[in-house]
Order: sequence, then C-alpha cells, then structure tokens
Amino acid sequence: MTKSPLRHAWDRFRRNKLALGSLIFCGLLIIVALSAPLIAPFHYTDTDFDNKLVGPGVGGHLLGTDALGRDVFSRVLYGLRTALSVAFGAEVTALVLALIIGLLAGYVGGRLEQGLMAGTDVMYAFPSYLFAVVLVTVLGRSIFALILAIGIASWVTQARLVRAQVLTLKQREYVEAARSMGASGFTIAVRYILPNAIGPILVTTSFGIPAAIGAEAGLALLGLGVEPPTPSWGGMISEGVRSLLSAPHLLLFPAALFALTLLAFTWVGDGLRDAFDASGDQR
Amino acid sequence: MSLSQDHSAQDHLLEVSDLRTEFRRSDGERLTVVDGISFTVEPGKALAIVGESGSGKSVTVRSLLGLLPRTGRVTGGTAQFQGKDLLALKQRDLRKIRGRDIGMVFQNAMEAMNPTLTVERQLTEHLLWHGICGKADARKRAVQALGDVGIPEPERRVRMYPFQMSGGMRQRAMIAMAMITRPALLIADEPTTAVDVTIQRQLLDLLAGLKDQGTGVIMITHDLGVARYFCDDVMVMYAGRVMERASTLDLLDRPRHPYSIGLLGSSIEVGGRDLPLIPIPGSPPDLARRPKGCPFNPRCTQAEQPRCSEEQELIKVESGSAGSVDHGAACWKAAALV
Amino acid sequence: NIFGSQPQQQEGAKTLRIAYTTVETVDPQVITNGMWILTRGILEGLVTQTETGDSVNPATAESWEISDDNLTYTFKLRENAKWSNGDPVTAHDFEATYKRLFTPSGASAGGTTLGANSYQASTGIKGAVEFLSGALTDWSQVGVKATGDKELVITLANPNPDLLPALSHPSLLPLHMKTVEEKPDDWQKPPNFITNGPYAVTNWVMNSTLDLVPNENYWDRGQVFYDNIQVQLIEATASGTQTVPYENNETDIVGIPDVDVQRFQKDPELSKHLKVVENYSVAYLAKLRSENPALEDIRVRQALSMAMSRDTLAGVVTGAKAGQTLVPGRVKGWDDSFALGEDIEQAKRLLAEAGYPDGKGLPEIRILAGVDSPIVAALADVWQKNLGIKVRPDIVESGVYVERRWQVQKGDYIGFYFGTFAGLPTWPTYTGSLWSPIDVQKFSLPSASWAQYQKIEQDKELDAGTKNKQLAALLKEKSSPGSREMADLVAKGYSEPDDAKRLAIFKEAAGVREQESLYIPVLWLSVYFAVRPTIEGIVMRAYPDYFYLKGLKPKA
Amino acid sequence: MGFVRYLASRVARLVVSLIAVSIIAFTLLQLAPGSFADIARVSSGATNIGSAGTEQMVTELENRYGEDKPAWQQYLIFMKGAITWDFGPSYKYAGQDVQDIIATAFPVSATLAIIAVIIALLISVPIGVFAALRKDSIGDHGTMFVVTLGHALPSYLTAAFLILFFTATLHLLPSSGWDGPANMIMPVLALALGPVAVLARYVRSSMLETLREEYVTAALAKGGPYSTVVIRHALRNSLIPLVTVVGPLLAGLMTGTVFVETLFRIPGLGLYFTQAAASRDMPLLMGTTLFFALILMVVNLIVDLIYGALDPRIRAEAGGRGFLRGGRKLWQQSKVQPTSV
Amino acid sequence: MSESAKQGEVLVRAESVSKLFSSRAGETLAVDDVSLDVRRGETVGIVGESGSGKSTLARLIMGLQPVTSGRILFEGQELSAMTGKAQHALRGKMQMVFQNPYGSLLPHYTAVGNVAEPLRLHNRGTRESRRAKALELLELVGVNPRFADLSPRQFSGGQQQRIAIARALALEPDLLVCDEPTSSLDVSIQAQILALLEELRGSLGLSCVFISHNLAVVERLADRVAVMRTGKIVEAAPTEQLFADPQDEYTKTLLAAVLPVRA
Ligand SMILES: Nc1ncnc2c1ncn2[C@@H]1O[C@H](COP(=O)(O)OP(=O)(O)OP(=O)(O)O)[C@@H](O)[C@H]1O
Ligand SMILES: Nc1ncnc2c1ncn2[C@@H]1O[C@H](COP(=O)(O)OP(=O)(O)OP(=O)(O)O)[C@@H](O)[C@H]1O
Ligand SMILES: [Mg+2]
Ligand SMILES: [Mg+2]
Ligand code: NI
Repeated sequence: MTKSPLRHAWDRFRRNKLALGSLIFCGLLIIVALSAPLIAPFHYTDTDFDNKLVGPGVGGHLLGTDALGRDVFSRVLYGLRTALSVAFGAEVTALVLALIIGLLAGYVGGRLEQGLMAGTDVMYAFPSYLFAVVLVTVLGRSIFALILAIGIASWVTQARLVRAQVLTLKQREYVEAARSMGASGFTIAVRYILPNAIGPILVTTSFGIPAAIGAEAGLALLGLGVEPPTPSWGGMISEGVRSLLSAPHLLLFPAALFALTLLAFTWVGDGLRDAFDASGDQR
Repeated sequence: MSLSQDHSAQDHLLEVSDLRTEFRRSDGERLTVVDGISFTVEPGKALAIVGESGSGKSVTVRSLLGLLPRTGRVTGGTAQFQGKDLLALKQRDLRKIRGRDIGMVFQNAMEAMNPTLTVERQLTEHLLWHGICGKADARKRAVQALGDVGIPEPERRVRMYPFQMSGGMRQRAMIAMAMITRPALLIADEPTTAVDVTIQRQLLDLLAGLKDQGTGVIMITHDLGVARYFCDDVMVMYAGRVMERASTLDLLDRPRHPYSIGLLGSSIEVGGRDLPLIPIPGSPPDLARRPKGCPFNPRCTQAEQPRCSEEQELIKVESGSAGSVDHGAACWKAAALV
Repeated sequence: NIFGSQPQQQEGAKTLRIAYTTVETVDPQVITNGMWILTRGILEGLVTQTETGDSVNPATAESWEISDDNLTYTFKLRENAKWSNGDPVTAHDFEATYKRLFTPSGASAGGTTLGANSYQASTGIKGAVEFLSGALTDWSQVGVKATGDKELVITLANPNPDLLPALSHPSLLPLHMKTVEEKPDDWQKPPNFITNGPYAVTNWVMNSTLDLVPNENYWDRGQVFYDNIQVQLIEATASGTQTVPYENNETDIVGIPDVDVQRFQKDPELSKHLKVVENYSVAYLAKLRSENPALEDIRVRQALSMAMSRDTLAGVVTGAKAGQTLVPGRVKGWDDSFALGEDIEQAKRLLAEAGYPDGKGLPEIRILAGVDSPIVAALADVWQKNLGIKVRPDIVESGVYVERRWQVQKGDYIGFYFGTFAGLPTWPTYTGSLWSPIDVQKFSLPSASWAQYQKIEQDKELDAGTKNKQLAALLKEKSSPGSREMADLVAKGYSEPDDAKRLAIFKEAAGVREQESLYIPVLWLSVYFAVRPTIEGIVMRAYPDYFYLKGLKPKA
Repeated sequence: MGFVRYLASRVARLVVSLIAVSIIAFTLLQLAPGSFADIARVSSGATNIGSAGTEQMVTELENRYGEDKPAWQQYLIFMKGAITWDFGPSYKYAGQDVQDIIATAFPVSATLAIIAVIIALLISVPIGVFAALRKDSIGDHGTMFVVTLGHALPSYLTAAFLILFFTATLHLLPSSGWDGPANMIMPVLALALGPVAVLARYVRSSMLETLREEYVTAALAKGGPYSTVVIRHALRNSLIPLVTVVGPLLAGLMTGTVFVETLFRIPGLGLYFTQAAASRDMPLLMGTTLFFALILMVVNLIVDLIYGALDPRIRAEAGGRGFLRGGRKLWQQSKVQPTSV
Repeated sequence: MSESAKQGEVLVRAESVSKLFSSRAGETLAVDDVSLDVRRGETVGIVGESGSGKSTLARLIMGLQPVTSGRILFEGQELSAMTGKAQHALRGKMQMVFQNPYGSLLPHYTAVGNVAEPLRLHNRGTRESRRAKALELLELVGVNPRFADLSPRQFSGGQQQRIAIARALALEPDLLVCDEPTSSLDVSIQAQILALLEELRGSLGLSCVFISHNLAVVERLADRVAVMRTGKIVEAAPTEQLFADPQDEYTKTLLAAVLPVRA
C-alpha cells in the first residue's frame, strides 16, 4: 500500500515485459561495455595479417575480421563502450544544461525567461546535426568533443520540455500553497517542481540515449566520430557499407548489435513513458 | 424487482434489473462497480440517483447506453426500453436508439463538447444521422432549441465554438443537444454542478417543461435539494448497490437506510444553521476489498453483527403514497429506523 | 524537373556509364578532383600522354620542334582541329588560355585559377613567374606566343626535360576564351561550355551526373564511338560501395576498393573485368617537427625506415608493393641501387647508437593521418613488433591534419605524417617536384630554425625580395648538408642534356634523399578498375589520366 | 489587427535568430583548424603542387575572398550580401554562387523529404488509428513493435539494407542516381521508415487521448455511427496536433538527408553542407546553415499558423499567445526525439 | 493567541483594494475597490457568483499577488511594504487552505512530510520534533497517524483536505484563509470538514476567511458574510442579518434560488 509515485511507475514498468526485458538487456550491455577488456578475446588494435577479412569463426575470430585482420567481435565490444560513453555523456550534458536553463526559464520567468528562450530558439534554429558537425570539426575528434557536440545539440529540446513541465506544474495549486507557506523560489523550483517534472524528463532522456548513439554513428559516418583506431559502431558500419558485397559480416554484426541496442533503449524509453503516464489508470 | 411488481411492464419507460458492471484495472484486478442494480423509470417522471462520489452512478447510466470505456464491461442484467433489452442489443441497433430515443447530458459540459466543431454542428449532427430531418431544417431546429433553453441571440450563438460560451451557456447547449430529438428518456449526469444557484434554477425549470411533455428523466445529482425540487423518485446508491429507493418526499423526509440517514444528516442548508451536523464517519469503501454483506456495514453506526455481514435485499418498508413507488431499503433494520 | 538530367536516349543508342568523383568545376585552371575528367576526352591539349606516361603523343598539336638548347618548343596545330561550336582551334586560343592562367588573380575575368597557375609557372616558361607575381606586366615578354593561327611557340627560361608530359596537365588545356570572356559567370554551364576534345558536355548536375555526347566537329571524329557517356559523379569520401551499381549493371567503368578487388579476383567471371594501374602512387611518411629532438637524429629516422617490413605491409593492401624508394618502380630506369634497404638488426644497432637501445627512452611515435588507413594501423603494429618501440596512429579530421603537418609539435609528440603522392612517372617529377629539394631542405631544419622560417614566411611587413633572401639564407645555414647536396644535384640534372647522364644524376639525388630519411617511402600503391568486357579499346595508363574516352567502343 | 502584430513580432524574432545563428556559425568556422586553401591542396589530388604553389594559392584566396581582412569585416561583407540573397561564390565549387547551389540542390532535398513525409503519413495514420482502436490487443502490440523496429534503425542503415536487398540481391531497383521515379523508391523508403514510426506512435497516443475525451463518448451517445465518430470527432482532433510534429520533421528531413543523398548519389543539399564543413568553404557553409535555419524557423512559423487555423480555440486567441501556446506545447511533447541523423 | 483582550481587534484589513488583470485578450478588473476587515477570532464568509473575484481577493489578502491599488494591512503593517525577511516571517502567521485538496499537497511528499514542510521552511525545531508535531496535528484533524507515511494520492478527498488543514495549522497561524475548501467534495465528506473547522475554530481561536458558493456552508460557519459580484462587495452584514433580511437585489436572488432539502 505504501507506494511512492516512483514505486508506482516502477510497478507499471515491471509489468511491461518488453520494457523489462529491454532494461535487463541494457543493463547487460553496460556490464559488457565495462568489462570489455575482460571479455574481448583481442585488443581492438590487434592485427592478424594472416586472417584478413575472414568470415565468422575462421582463425579463432568469432565474428570474423576486418581488412587488417582485427577481430570484429572485440571491436564491436569496444565500440559498445564508445557508443555508451558518448551517449550517456551527451545525455548527462544535455540534461544538466536543460535542467538549469529550463528551470530558470520556467520558474523565474520574465526577462530572464525571454532571454533564455530566445537563446534556445536560436539553438533550435541551428540545425542540431549541423551544429554537431561543425562543433566536432572545430574541437577535433575525441570522445569529449562528441559528448559536447551531441549534448549541446540535444539540450534544446530537453530544455523546452523542462520549461514546459515547469510551466504546467507552476500552475498547480501546491506551488501556490508552498508560496503561501513561505517557500523561496529556489526551494519551490528544486524541491517541489523538479521531483514532479522528473518523470517526463526521464523519458526524454531515455529516448535521448538511442538518439545519441545514432548521432555518434552518424558523425562517424562522416569521418567525424571518435578517433580511430578506437572502434565506433558508426565507423564500423560505414566501413561495412563500403564492403557490403564482399565482406557483409563487417556490416551485419555491428549493425545488428547497433540496431538491438537502439531498440532496447527505445523500448526502455517507451516503457518509462507508459509507466509515468498514469492517464491509463484514471478512467 | 420485488418493488416494481405492482407496475405492469408497459408502464415502464425503462426497466433495469440486476445490472452488473465490471472494470478491469490496469493491474489486472477486476472491480465490480455496479453490483446488481434494478430500477424503473416512468414516462413523464424523473428519477434521481444520489449517493457518494464513486458509488457507480455514472457507470450505471453509461452501461445502459453501451458507452463504457474499453476496460469496462456489463456482466449481467437486463434493461427493457420500449420493448428492447438495451444490454442485449447489438451496437448497430443500440446506435439507433442513442441520441434519438435516449438523450444524455454529460457531467462536464466543457469536456463533452467537441472544441473544434461549432455548436450548430454538434446540435444537428445526430438529427442527420438519424435521418430525422434535412440539413436546412436541422439548422432551424438548432436555433429553436438554443432559444428554448434560454440562450439569448440563438442565431448568433449557434455559430460559436463551445469555448466561446460561458459555463452556464455550455451546460444549456448540452441540454439542448440532448433534447433536440425529443427523446423519450433523458439522462442527465449532474447537469448543474458547474453553474451557480440562479442558473441551476433556470435549468431545472427547463427540464421540468420537458418532463411535462412526457419525457422520462434520470437525473444524477449530489444535491438533495435538486432532487427534492425536480425529481419524483430517488434512488440512493452506495458502493455499486441500491441502498434505498422511494418517492422523493418519502425518502427525504423519512429516510430508512442508515446511509441515507447519514447523507441527509450531512447535508446542510440555508436556515439550518443550528441543526446538528452529523457527518458519516469513516471513508468510502475500497471496491477491490468490498466488505461482506452490506457495503455500508463498516461505517454504519447502527450495524449489528453478524446480520449486517449478510447480503441485504432491497426490501419494501412501506407502500408508496398515491401513485408513487414503494419505499424500499436494503437494510434488515430499515423498518425499525425512522 | 526535379530530376536534373533528361535521359532522352533514343533506342539503340550506344551509351557508356562511368563512375567518377564529384566534379566541382569544369574550369581546368582550378585545382579540384574534377579537373582530371577534362583531360580524358573533353578538352584536348597540345599533346596527350603515352601509355607509360613518361612521354607524349601528338594531339591538337600535330608536331613540334625543340631547339637545340632545349629552350624553344614550336608546336604546329592541326588544320582541322575545331571547337564543338565549329570554330577552329587556333594557337591564339592557347595563348589566351595560358595568359589567363598566368594572370594574377582578380586582375581580369580569368582570375579563378586556384594555385594552378603558380606551379605551372614553374614549368619553366620564360617570364611566367614574373608575370604572375606582377613584376612583369608586358605579356609579350612571356614565353608563350602564337606565331600564326596554327603555330604556337613556347620559350623556357631553363631547360625542362618534363615539359612535354607536363603539357597534358589540365590547367594547360585550351579554353574557348571568347565564351569565357563573354560569359564570365556562365561559360561553364552547358551548353555554353565549348570543348575541343572528342566529347562535348550536354548536361551537368553537380553531385549527380555529367553527360557527354560526341563533339561532331572533333578532328578525329572517327575514333569517337559512343553516342552518350554518362559520368556518374560520386562523392569520394562519403560514398558507399561503388561495386553495387557496377554489379547491378548501372555502371560500366568504376574504381574498385580494396575489399572488393579480392572478391573480384577470386570470381572467375568478375576477374575478367579487373584492370589495374600498378604503382601509380607512393605512400610515404614525412617527419613532423617537434619540440622533442629525437627524430632530428638521422640514425633514428634511418632505423625506422629500415625496420618497416614493407613486404608485410604490402600484404595489407591488394596490389601494393613494398615502397623501396620514393621514386616508384614504374619510372623508367629505376633500380634498387639507391634504396636505403631493410635491415632490422642494423636498425636496432642504429637506435642503440642514437641512445635508444631496444627503443628505451624513445617517446611514443605518432603517425598523423587525415583518413583512417589500414596502412597506418599496420605500420604501427609492425614497428612495435620489430623495434619494441611504442607507436600510435593519430587519425584526425582533415582540417586538423593540414594544420598540424606544418606545426612544431608540443612536448614529446614526435612522429610522421602519412600521405600519398602521385605524379608523372618521370625522374624530374619524382625528384624535382614531389618531395622537392626545397621541401627536403625545409624538413631538415631543426625545429627552432623551422619556427623562425615560418615566422619570416608569414611576416607581412617584408617585401617579397627580402623575404626570399632571408629564407634562402636561413635554409643555407641551417638545413642539413644532405639536403643541400640533393638540391644541387637536382638543379644539375635539369640542365643536363644527355639522357644517360641526367638519369644518373637524378638517381644520385634520389639516393641522397633516401639517406636523409626525412621522407620515408612506405608502399607503392596500385589502383583497380572494373571495366565491363563489352567495352573495347580501353588502355589503362599511368596517373593521372588512367584511360582516355577517345577510342573506347562498344563490342559489336 | 492582433494577428498582424503577432506575425510581425514572429518575423522580427526570426530575423534576430538568423543573425544569431550566423554569428555562431561564423565564430565556429573561425575557430576550426585548417583553412580552405590548406585542405584543398591536400584533398584535391593536385599532388604536383610544390610548396611555392601553396603560398600562392593561399594569397590568391585571401585576396579573392577577403580572408586577409579581420574576421568581423569578413562577416560583415558576407552578411551584406546575404541580406540580398547573395552569398557569393563557393570556394570549393569554384564558379558557382552559393545561392545558385541552394536553388538547384534544395528542390531535390525538399522533394525527397516531402514525398517521404507524405508516404510516412499515408502509412502511419492508418496504423496509428488502428492501433489506438485496438489498444492492448495483439494487433496493437504487433504493429507498434514493428514500427519501433523501423524507428530504431537510422536512415543510413535502412538505406544500406534496402540496397542489399533490392539491388544487390533482387536486382530490382537502381542503387544510385537521380534520373527517374525508380531512383526515388529506396531513398524515400529509407527516409520515411523512421518518421512512420514516430508518426504512428504519435497518432496512436494522440488518438487514445482523444478517444478518452468525453465529447467522443457524447458523440456516440447521440447515436453517431462508430466510423463517423472516430473520423469526424476523434481523428480530426488528433490530427490537428500532428501538424506540429510533421512540420519540424519535414524541416529536419530537408536538412538532414546527407547519408541517404551520398549513398544513393542524389544531388541534394545535405551533401553540400557536409562538404562545406569539411573543406571550410565559408560562403557555402554559412549559406547552407543560414538557409537551413531559415527553413526550420519558417516551417515552425507556418506550423504555428496552420495550427491556429485548424484549432478554433487557438484561432480565437490570435494575436494573443494562443498560437504559440497550443502549438508549441504539443509540439514540444512530441519532439521527444531529435530527428536521428 | 486566544487571550480575550485581543478579541475584537482587527487582524487583517483590506483598504479599497483593486486588482486588475491585463492580458492581450483584454483587461479584467477582478477585484474592484473592496474594503474588508477581519477581526481576531472572527470568521468572515465570502459568497458570490463564480468569477466575481472571491479567490482573487483571498490571494490578495494572503499577499500571493500584488494589489493594483489599495492596501492590505496585517496587524497594522502593510504587506507590500515589507522586506522579504519580514514577509517570510509573516507567512507563518497566515495560512491558506486551497480549493483542490489533492492539488495543493506536494504529491511527492508523504502526508506527514507535507504537514511538517512549513515547519521546515521556517526552521522550527529539529527533524524529529517537526515530525512529532506533524503527527500530533494529523491526529487533531482526524487522520490516523498510522497512515502518516502514505502519499497524498492514497487518501480520500476528505482526508486530503484534512491533511491540508493540518498543514495550514502547523505554524499556528493567526489567520486561516479557506478558498472553497469543500466544493469538490461530496456532502458526507463536506460535512466532515465542516465539523472539523467548527471544532478548530472553537479550540484554537482562529480568525478565518471562508469562501464558498454554498450559502448553507457559509451560513453555518461565518460570523459575518460579504456577498461579491463582478469584483465588488455588494453587501456585507452579520450572517443572521444577511440571511434573514438581505438588502441587495443580487443577494436576494441568490437566496431565493436555494433549493431546500428538507421539508
Ligand atoms: N474506466 C474506469 N476504470 C476503472 N474504474 C472505473 C472507471 N470508471 C469508473 N471507475 C470506478 O467506478 C466507480 C464508479 O464510478 P462512477 O463514475 O460511476 O461514480 P459516480 O457515482 O458517478 O461518482 P461521481 O459522483 O464522482 O460522478 C468508481 O469507484 C470509479 O473508480
Ligand atoms: N491570473 C489571472 N489572469 C487574468 N485573469 C484572472 C486571473 N485570475 C483570475 N482572473 C479573472 O478574474 C476574475 C475573478 O476570478 P476569481 O478566480 O477571483 O473568481 P472567483 O470568484 O473565485 O470565481 P469561482 O467561484 O469560479 O472560483 C475572473 O474573471 C477571472 O477570469
Ligand atoms: Mg459521475
Ligand atoms: Mg475561486
Ligand atoms: Ni417492475
């Protein structure tokens, strides 16, 4: 009986088999990514010139090798690392920026809000993917630059969402009640509004993760991903596309894991959305 | 059922017996929200359904029209209306009755009107659906109907969108919409909660006119004053059951069921400043954990165990005064309580 | 019509479809990837390359005479050479075109010659450099003169044994200058673009297609067999697989990437489609300047060059050969006499002598590259294994790459940048203009001097004369003796009229360059094409022309 | 009256935003390492150039494009032209003016995007409605599952698989080129599949929400035939907010098709932008960025206007903030996922 | 607080206050030159048609919105002239119970957390003492402390309103403003709340502003009643007098429209 709203959400989430399975899968992915050096049979730079471009299973290479005889399986594992660190990094960046800006704009209002929102509008008008391209070009290729580029490119939508949330919650009577009790603006924004806005924000964030993984791969396709030889899925996929006919395993395995990961995170996001959306229970 | 035996079936405009409705909650649990309800409505008479919030009043009437949400399901009972069992009808046949023979006024007029269609469109579309009249005629009728419910300048207002009208006007437009086909039965779900007392009075007078033309009315309300002013009979519901049923005056003046007594005890009214205020203790039941026997048992000051933990039938306490229904209550002690 | 091209081919028309990189402009005097398509059969210069690429065949020029001092070339143009609009091709056209090339930018309508002018000026044409720099304004002093409608005289300042092959370069192709001047903004757009080669351009949609039809006025029309040629323009860096369109019969001639070459080779049918141009380019390393002086020790550089296991590296890329020297084997007269050679033991000794026994104490070596190349990854691997040193590729975005190559690297960042070069397969090209003497000298400067050099170069206060003087002085004083020796040898080679002697001198210069190991050869690369067997008459030739469109014909 | 003022203020904001965008883009470009001349020399295949050539080339470029001037002057020079829709000649595509490049390439990207969105709508609306009407049934879960698959795959991967299937295996469709309708099928599919997923889920949830509305029940209570009620009352009202998703989606597709364009050899605008960024082609990069920003903002403005036109509640508030509020709010909720690159 | 000496002294005074809302849609004079006194220990009822400015007036009294003109004096001090600190201190002396019981409770706090929150905001006591006090209050308003750690949505509407009242009492305010505290509840729950308020008023000596559209409720609780229409107070009188002998036309129609329940 004693259930907080979060608990309720979790209960609903748990009943969604697909989402729960995806969550477990995502957890596994994270564990695998963390322990990649232990699991991967080879280092991602290890070359094996005798077994170049071999198919799965040949020469002890589970998923075959690339043009340098590097183990595709190991590279996919390390690529997972890249993908996840970029995605989480970018989402955290975006979230922090979005929370600060969205809360300020939504709660304080007035001039500050107009200023912040004008800024967000500009950032929104800057096509986000173009922004990432330019930013990575400027900062050079590194995980850090990617995180920043993708993070900055996606905070805008998040900030708008936070602000929209804050604006609706601000109308709720408990905010006025809190003011009448003598709570300061900061307390209201951070202690009262934020925890109640967190549901939808969490949902966007969870959707942001697959989007960020996709964005990283996209940039890698343009030659703007992490620096080789650090494997990245985008890089592997673009290489794979180039050898579509001759070495399909170079495309298929990274692409399959990539797609699975995206799907899993998307489904988790979906599950979260349904879990936080209590409207289904209302009537 | 035992109560309505003295009426011949033809008399009844609507005869509902043993209606049961269930809901599936999102956690899979099934709730019986309406638990074996029977009542009748006579032409030109109004029945008030009163009772606690969540006692199943709205669900009862929605069940009749087949308008339950996807999660709800009628699991038993019959509802004879003009010789047909509403609950057994196919959606296609039910559709022909809805709107034409049975009109419904929804609880919240703002939400019950489509915000993107003009009032005219919404007033007339069912005239066209049912082939009652043609387009031009429908328009005339719409203006007429708006005028009838006391909206000034109906020609102009008919072209408005719902949000452009005040709450009171919308409520009236909603009533006009239900009346425009001159239905035999009108169901009004708390039609006056959103308006203040002066407008409430106007609306009730409007409905009274309809009643005089022979329309039977089911009126759901919280306000016992409204029931007294407008309705002929009253049915008191609690936790999906009928607690008590009688003609309005019988019930309001001589309530027999402890819940009805409590309800009246907690109603206050102007001029009653010095009357004692006796709230019903406790809180409404959790439908998922329905108490055994009388659902009011846990809150009942009169309760005596184990009798109250047994199923309670609606028993006749007293014959109705001339021409009105018998006074019945679902409490074995009812006869003793005055 | 959103579909840019209008494919309105008649039944039975003979069509050829070839894949090519994006053509950004059809102005041959602007350096782009696109300019090379022009030499294939759209514009025709005085001469075309022979199959080996080191000498030339007559083209618009029917014949030529070279003066005894090797300074004056007199070209006789064909009487029947015509532009696609029917105008005769005259020597005046060539003169006007070359004038446009050498005119300083911004001065006239022809001011769009992104750098092409400056190096063509160094082909040795008299007065070209001066005219270009603005020092000379009288065009008649420049060594290009139409002495008649059909006679063009080119005069050189000093002998250039490579002049004739150089004339096949796109920027020395003729333009219909009348149109260029009349329609300065639109002359490139079909149908304004007037050509004198076998084919004319009818339609050009950027990033999509360039459509060619025979130039009916071409002097050798009988050798033009296709009714249409569709050049499919593919953005090289971003393109996906190019073999898919080929194997789906959407393209008839296409360059084949490495992975697919191996499959083609194994396939009994497809292997017949493969055509190769061997050793067309050289993959090399160039020393990066760094605050850390480790690589300024010639022994370290030589050790690194000797321990590359080039044969292993060659195995990584199909068709690659061990790059024994910076001059590739296809250059006539090449032998391995001047190569530094490979010797891991010797390399280890040299390293130890330099103070890094078993690589200990040597900072990590970085290989800077602008694109991810299997060669770089493999090289890093090989060096680590052979010498026990630490090596790491540094693959950066192209803008970073170009900027870093010239910088003095900070701290312990030492290494090489990776690049590829290709040129006319001649000795003057491979010693005089690729890894040229001046470059070798510059690379031999110690980091501090290099910084100074760059400072002078960028000094806006100095006038050109003083600047050049200061730079020359600095080079003379600080560059390595080897690099200076090479410069002297190359200069001597240029003016040596005797073929055998010249070869010997150039070879010696190349040998000195190898010893310096400022530039280190890695691999000689080949390029593969898939050519549908239904095409007859294709002759694969050296970089940069690969094959000419003229003479290609559908099998009957 | 109010409407005109509202429009004017929106346009004013648009202009200010564009200026801000141009400043950011220009600053970023100044910070980027390498210059056009440097990069062109390396990537043009003009391998014969000795270092003397480079120097010459750099000075030449500087003279031609004013790169020797201080950055702010360059910016002003560029913007002076930009105001009159003259972005100057591209560096990389020498001889082509940026506005001409945009004028020829944008229609291609736009066509592709518009067709993709139309296809996506044609597929997703029925799917979404179907799923909503059969909420929680196998059909609902099944279609939504399939639809998510399409969404999770970025367009470049979809494109690769389409090529592998339709061209490499079945030899049904041409893999590249832009010569006729057959060339459109795969790129349009690749672009449409993602949006199908987004839109279908959007339609579904918006439909579910509307179906829950009391006025739908009220319409049923009036005896409306189910299909009529679903279409006239529920679908209509669910589709109004869809405008707010489709607009940005369309704008996003118009600007973000670079992978599909390169893969299928389509002469669209996306390709130019990435090339401009990679080669530091200042006029082209600035031109395309500004153009994209303009498109995005204009589309947003149009969306807000259409939205107002469709929903009488917002229309009535015209001149007020109604346009913004209604439209943007829904749109923000729907723009949960940035258009995948 | 309940010293009888203080009884009768004016606690809050509204001096011809007005409130003008202007939006692009136009201007609304929600409160139009209203003057009102609330004495210590007194309950003032406010009734009137919907949209007549009742809630706005309550907010003005609470200082939740600035007045357009006029002054609000609390214990003789003008609200708007105070420093932030003084205002904060004052907040402790006046509390409000909102119309929507669930909406006014912090949804992510437990019942007891909600009640203790004003204490925390005003730094009263320690964490433990605050909790103890909150539990005591819950008990006082009739919420079983056993359920103190449930979240608000797990209580029925009546219980939620009780929690809200407990919260309003936590700081022992001098003034309690109730804005239609029972309008969203059904009669039996309404009765519970009314009984509670009656009891509290007696035991704590609170001053109270009570807004309702339900005349019966006001009649029951208020000592004096003000009738509002279109932003103005059209009539104000002691309760009995007003109900027995309404002067204003509007008051009369209002009273006439009331439907009796009992015979
Ligand atoms: N869609 C639904 N799903 C689950 N339970 C429902 C649903 N709709 C109604 N209920 C439950 O059915 C019961 C009766 O609801 P109903 O709306 O009939 O009450 P009511 O008597 O009309 O109350 P009110 O006076 O507040 O309108 C309530 O307990 C409610 O929680
Ligand atoms: N924040 C606001 N901005 C603009 N107008 C407002 C605002 N708050 C209230 N109003 C307007 O002021 C008037 C009075 O509103 P108020 O809420 O005080 O009425 P009320 O008497 O409490 O009505 P109800 O009985 O419906 O609660 C109304 O016309 C309302 O529309
Ligand atoms: Mg109800
Ligand atoms: Mg109010
Ligand atoms: Ni009967």
